[in-house]
Amino acid sequence: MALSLTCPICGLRNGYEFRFGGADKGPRPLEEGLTPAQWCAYAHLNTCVAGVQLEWWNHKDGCGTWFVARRDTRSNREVPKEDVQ
Amino acid sequence: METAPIERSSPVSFAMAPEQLVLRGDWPVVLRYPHEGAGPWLVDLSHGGKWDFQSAALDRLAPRGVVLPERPGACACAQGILCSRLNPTQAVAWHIAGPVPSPPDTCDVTDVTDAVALLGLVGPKLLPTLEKLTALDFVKPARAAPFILQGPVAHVPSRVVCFATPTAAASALIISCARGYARDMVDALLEAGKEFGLRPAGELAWTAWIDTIDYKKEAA
Amino acid sequence: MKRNLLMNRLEHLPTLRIQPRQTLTIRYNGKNLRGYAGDTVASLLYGCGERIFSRSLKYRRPRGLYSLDGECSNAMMSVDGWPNTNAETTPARHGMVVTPQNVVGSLEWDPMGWMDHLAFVMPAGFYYKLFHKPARLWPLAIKGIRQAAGLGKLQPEATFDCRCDAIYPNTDVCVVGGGPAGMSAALAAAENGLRVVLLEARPHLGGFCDYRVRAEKGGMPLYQWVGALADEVRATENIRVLTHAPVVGVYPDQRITAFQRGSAADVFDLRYIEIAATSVVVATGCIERPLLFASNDRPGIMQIGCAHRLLHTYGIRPAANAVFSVAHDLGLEAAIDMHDQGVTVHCVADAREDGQDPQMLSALAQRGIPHWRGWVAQVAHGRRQLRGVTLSNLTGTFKKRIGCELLVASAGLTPLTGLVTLAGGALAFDHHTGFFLPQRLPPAVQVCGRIRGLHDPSSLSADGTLAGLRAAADCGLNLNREIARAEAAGAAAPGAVRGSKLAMAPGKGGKAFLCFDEDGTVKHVQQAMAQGFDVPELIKRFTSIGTGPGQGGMPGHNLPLVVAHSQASPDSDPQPTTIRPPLVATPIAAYAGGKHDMAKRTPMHAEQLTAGGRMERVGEWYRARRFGADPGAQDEIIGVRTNVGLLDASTLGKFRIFGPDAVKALQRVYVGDMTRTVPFRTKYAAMCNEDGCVIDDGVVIQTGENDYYITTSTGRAGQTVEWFRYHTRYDSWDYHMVNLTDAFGVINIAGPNARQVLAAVTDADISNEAFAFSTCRDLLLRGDVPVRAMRLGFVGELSYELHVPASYMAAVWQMVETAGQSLGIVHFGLEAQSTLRMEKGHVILGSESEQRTTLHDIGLGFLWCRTKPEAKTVGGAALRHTADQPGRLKLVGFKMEDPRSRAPRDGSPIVDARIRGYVCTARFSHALQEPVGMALVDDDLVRPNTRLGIYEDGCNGTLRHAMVVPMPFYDPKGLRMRM
Amino acid sequence: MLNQRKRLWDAPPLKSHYDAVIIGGGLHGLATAYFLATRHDIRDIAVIEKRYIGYGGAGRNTAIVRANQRTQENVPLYKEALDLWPVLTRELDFNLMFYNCGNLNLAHSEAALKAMRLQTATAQFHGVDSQLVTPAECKALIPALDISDRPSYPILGGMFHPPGGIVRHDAVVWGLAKGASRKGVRIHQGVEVTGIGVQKGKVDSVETTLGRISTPRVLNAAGAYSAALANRLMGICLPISVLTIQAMVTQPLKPLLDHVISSGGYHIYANQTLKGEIATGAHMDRWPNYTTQTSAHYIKHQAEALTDLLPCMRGVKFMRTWAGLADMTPDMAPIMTGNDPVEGYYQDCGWGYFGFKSCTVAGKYMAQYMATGSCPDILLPFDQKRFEAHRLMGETAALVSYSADN
Repeated sequence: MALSLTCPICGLRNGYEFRFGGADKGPRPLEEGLTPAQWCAYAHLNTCVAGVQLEWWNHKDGCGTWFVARRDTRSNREVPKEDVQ
Repeated sequence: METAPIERSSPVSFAMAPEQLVLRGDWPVVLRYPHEGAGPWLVDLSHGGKWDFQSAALDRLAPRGVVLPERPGACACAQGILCSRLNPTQAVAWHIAGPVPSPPDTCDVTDVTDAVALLGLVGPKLLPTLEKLTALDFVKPARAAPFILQGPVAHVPSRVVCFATPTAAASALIISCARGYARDMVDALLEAGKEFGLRPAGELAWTAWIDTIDYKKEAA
Repeated sequence: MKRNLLMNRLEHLPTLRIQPRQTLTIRYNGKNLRGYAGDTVASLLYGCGERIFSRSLKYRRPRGLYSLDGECSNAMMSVDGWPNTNAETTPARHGMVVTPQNVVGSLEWDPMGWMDHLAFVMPAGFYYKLFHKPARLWPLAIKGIRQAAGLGKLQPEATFDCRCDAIYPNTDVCVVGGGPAGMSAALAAAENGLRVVLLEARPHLGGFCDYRVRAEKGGMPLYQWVGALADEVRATENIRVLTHAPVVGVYPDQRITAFQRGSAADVFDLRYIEIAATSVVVATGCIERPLLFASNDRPGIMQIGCAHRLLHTYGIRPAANAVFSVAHDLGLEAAIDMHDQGVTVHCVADAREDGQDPQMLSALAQRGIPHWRGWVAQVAHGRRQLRGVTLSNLTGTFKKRIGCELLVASAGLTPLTGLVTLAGGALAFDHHTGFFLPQRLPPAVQVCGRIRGLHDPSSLSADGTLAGLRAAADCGLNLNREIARAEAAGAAAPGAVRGSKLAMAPGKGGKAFLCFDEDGTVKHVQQAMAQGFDVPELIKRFTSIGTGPGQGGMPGHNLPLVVAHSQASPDSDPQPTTIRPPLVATPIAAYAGGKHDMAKRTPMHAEQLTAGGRMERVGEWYRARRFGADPGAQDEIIGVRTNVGLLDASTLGKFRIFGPDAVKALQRVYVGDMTRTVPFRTKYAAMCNEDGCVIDDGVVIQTGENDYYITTSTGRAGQTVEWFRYHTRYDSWDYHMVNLTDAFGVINIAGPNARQVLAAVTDADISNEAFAFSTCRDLLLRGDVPVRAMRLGFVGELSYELHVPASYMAAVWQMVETAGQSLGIVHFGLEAQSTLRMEKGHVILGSESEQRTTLHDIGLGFLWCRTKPEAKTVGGAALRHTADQPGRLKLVGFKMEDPRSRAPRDGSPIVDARIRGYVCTARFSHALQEPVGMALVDDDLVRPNTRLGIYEDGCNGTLRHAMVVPMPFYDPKGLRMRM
Repeated sequence: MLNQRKRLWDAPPLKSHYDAVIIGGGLHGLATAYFLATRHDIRDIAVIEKRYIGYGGAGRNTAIVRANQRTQENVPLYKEALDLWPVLTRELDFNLMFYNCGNLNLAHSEAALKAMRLQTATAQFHGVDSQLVTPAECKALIPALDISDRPSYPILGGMFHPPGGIVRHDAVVWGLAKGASRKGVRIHQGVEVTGIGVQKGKVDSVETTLGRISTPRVLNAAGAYSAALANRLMGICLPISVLTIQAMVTQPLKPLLDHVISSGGYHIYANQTLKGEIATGAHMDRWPNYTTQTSAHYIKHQAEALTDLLPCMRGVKFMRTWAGLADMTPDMAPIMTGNDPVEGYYQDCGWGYFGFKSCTVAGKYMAQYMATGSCPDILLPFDQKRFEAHRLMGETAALVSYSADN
């Protein structure tokens, strides 16, 4: 219970019901002409932000929805949209 | 070739011989067990038909005999079929009482009768029992009954439908989980409910309760 | 010291929590000792005259009762075999067996007691500077250290059977602490219709008023006043009271964990409690701050509450005569009560110069008890038992020695703020109270009562009410008016009490213990500081003060005070040390209690057990490894190769995927071209991750327009829908998936006689022409049971995979078994399957692949369609980059140079001067009558006839040799599965 | 001697120039400083620590050391790390309390046994002592183990690795600080690095909260914070996820466990410290964060797993739990690079939960790297370019669970 998340379908739940899906990096890049460095950036590199980030979560033990949450990595708390700088 | 009768079997079996049993279609259905006690009861409802509806235009889907609730989390009951809205594009329907219906007729339906175990809980002290297995909150935020919650029960991803006010002295719940977990789920429920007198019961214990609510109304 | 004080209990006190008419007996050190229902083990022992409860960790000093709330290890004993059980908080039960710990002789005469005289060689951090020179000494020293360290003894075979339980309540308001403030908060929230859970660590409500006879302002004795409050709380339907349930953890979003000790009347002995609340009220009150002076640890020295509760709660006069050295009005009150119950109180030294309650002072005067302002205990005398104390004024210039049996010593109070900091709140040092007070609170956490420095009963109830209302407001109620009224009431009540500033008694020499558990003294702190450890947190680590069984409970407040006191710049505020959960040491059985180990069983579980199946856990499922004793399952293998076998493959993942965009989704996650499916033909397909590593394989069958049935490996089934949705999350495609894994059981009938078996149960034409390899058909078995049948060749023989509705599975299994009986059909399990498929060169993911191998590396590159970049296939880019990359590990087949030798063990490295790869799977092949295997090797070793050196564990450098050979080993043209 | 009143390390003022600046007063930073000063005669070094030395992973790990890694790139490195404990104890004249009790790793599946065979043979091939043991031998090593088929995942065998054990982690921090300080290294606590100055592709300075320092070389050894720091100060993105990993200890007991035990199947390890506490912990929370929060879920899991294997542990009490941060890479192997993309910038990170057992050897070779400017052969495989070159290290065979993509 270090983390609680708000599922758009099920509401506030224990974070262990969810699976983390990475920071939101935007749509998949085109495969054609993707260089190894560009591929690596999409597949592996992280900014490791200490602050608020947009990220994907899946409510795996509940409704199964993938959704985007805003979370502060320094506190593990969700941040409402209006609070994001 | 010798032909033994072909019977379907439920994933749930209780460690006792039934007192009263009927064959419904290919399903042997236990109506009563000996020493059922005064409740609460655990009833196997796995033999009921179950259907999964998915469509981008779910609200325009009008499966025969099924009322699709609008909001995710809401349930509706008609002609013995309980339909629960899971999300904007998905609903599940379970036949929980009354005559066996014919399957809904739409290509967006999948028969999931055998995919899950369906366990009915009837009687008092259901919330104290579930409280030992799940952190799901059946009371807040307040919802109109019946409603469905999706989340872990005894660590197993489950769906729980709550009939009537969950705090009422006697109420009913249905828990569904993947069929493979049926045995461990039954064991976990019986152990949790032991202190409140939870015992296995036949289908009659379920129908006696469900008859007290309006589950038969016609689909609009 | 044979004193039978049993008859000396004060049986008629109104505050008693024991039942003087219900006696019980415990076995202690070979003696039977009698006590009463309601006694703790500690009160029972003390009541029977026991004074020494343990020997200390390092110096082996005798220790006695100190706080009665289990804040240190003084009273830790073995109770019914449970080591390190705190006698102060453990209810005595009839027949309990209690023994002291960490003692060689008896508690009175411990031959290790001489350790105390060696203290000079044990300064702070001494172990970092000892024993390592010469180096050969160290292993010997380790033995000695290990034997000397540790407290309780645990028998390796002990099982600790007890009734365990768990609950996960949801509530609106969770109030922690059942004293006056906590109860007032609970009532205020409950009156507003909210669900309230009230947790109390002690077995009964009432907090620090429970044992006090002093009258509150209305004239009612305090114990009656809180008793009435407790009755009201218990009568309130929406307050759930959980007593004997210390809170152990607090987590973000108002999540609280606690564990509860059950009585014989409960259904549990230990219960784990995990609460989700909307708001939390912390009303945990205070414990006492130990008074630091020389030999402040002697048996016979105890805190105010300890002495007071022994007297009023348990009816035990702690001693015939006593001296008090205190710094709070509670001490004066205890001295008065002690006197009134027949204890001679020689004097009360009070570290405060002023600020005492005048009523208390006159009560002392009336009784002729001298009250010395600005005096404090400086040295305790006596070894195994206190004999007297030297008191001095605060500057140490005047001294007086007084003989006494009991010294009630306390430097004041310290608030229990652990919950506040764990919840994310911050503390700041407050000069008025001398407390670390909650300064910044996290949302939806309220604090009230003594934790804020309040003391007066009217203040506590007003503050509790206010906190309860604020908590109710946290839950969304609009209570502005009520809150304003409660704030006004709080403001009118007496405020926070000024606290004693005393860090330690004057004088040098002797051992002034900050931490009894670790034998940590004031001197140790000074030594650590001299060596450069200047933050309390580091001093804690260097001296190990506050790291023992009682954690920071005792030294948590004093350590920062002593550090600040000893620092060069005395103006700096003391810094608190970190408090970590569990706030109270928690039996592992309590955490593990109520465990539900959930596993899945296939519809054929029971039937396979009957058939002799050896089941094991594979992921979430039980599966049969083999049927019989032979670990190589040769009979099963021969049965499949020469006749026909039956396998339960129900754990395969099975899904329906349909909708207008279904094929797009398939194109995204499968590396093959999924636009080229032919209805009811099985298409073998693989999924990769972004690295191009194969993560799953299975078949895809088009069953209708935009409608597909797919299978996945057992391990991936639970993640498949999630995986599809994840990789299409930006695309808003219209497709749907249904997990049918549990909906269908799967029977694999494999072997040259498989058709005969299937033909016996269906009327359908299943000839090779009508039902060819790589196709799929929906059949009726016995004209009734609908199954989906596929012809696949994983084990390399004619084979049917029947997907049967799970509820029909038992009937169908029976049918197939019966049909195969005359042929001698065999059951086969995972072991046989693995050997059979290996002979065919078929891979099992995770066995022939690893994280760094790509589809190309394991020879499945042909499954990848490189001409669909527009699908943005998961893993597509990596497959493109690695298609012809040199220097990778590749999968090869091998045979042993000596065909009569045994197969090398799985996992054995392949080496020359370096490691060049490893054996993935190798088995004796029945079909080839020699061992064969698959290995991942460097790509310069892949050519046939390359010699491989196999380095098995334990080979001492003697290699075994194998030759690379083409795969598959068995039926290379694949004729048998197409029969 | 014992009761010395001399500071273990000095606290001199910050200078405006150093020959080397090391960011992070953790084990890797202090070890690198120590080896630079003692082996390469570079003594004009500043170790810049934002909080106090040993605040991060150094003070939060459970101090297990071993050299039975999976790949030949790693085994020699960890072997040398093990060999360095007695050397450093002597050199530093500080008892690091290396308790060479050996490690027992349990297997609960055929796949795990196979993985252990590979690890055992790889160790033996490199001259590292490691043996496969039967369940009965496991029981002989740890009598408290339940080797029956009662546990959910019965014990099928194990791997015993005698050279491993535990070391007192705080002692290593303080010993290295003492040793480095005696050689002239300056340790600056409570100072934060806010920038790295680059001129013409070369590092020329470091900005701190106490001002600017000119220096030709800087090492980012900020542990779990190093990836964020690399991103903020250098604009470098690393393939790192920072996760919390929790650990806990029981109240002290008389000797019960004579060896470190671990189980991949149960995600636990346990060892008894010299003080008698049983330290246990294991897997990570799977979402990146910097909180070091503990969780109820985790301690409960730990209790369930522990008591399944060691039933007698039911009768013991947990008394403290805490969390640290682990910087995980996609292949569970570290990143050690230098002069890329900027000359004079060195990076030692991505150790995940292996940062303790490796600190001495990483410090030794990073010091060599920084002193000579060229990468020692033994560190070549740890270049971060391996990720975009599709050459994961193989230190883990299984897909890692913390990646969003598995």
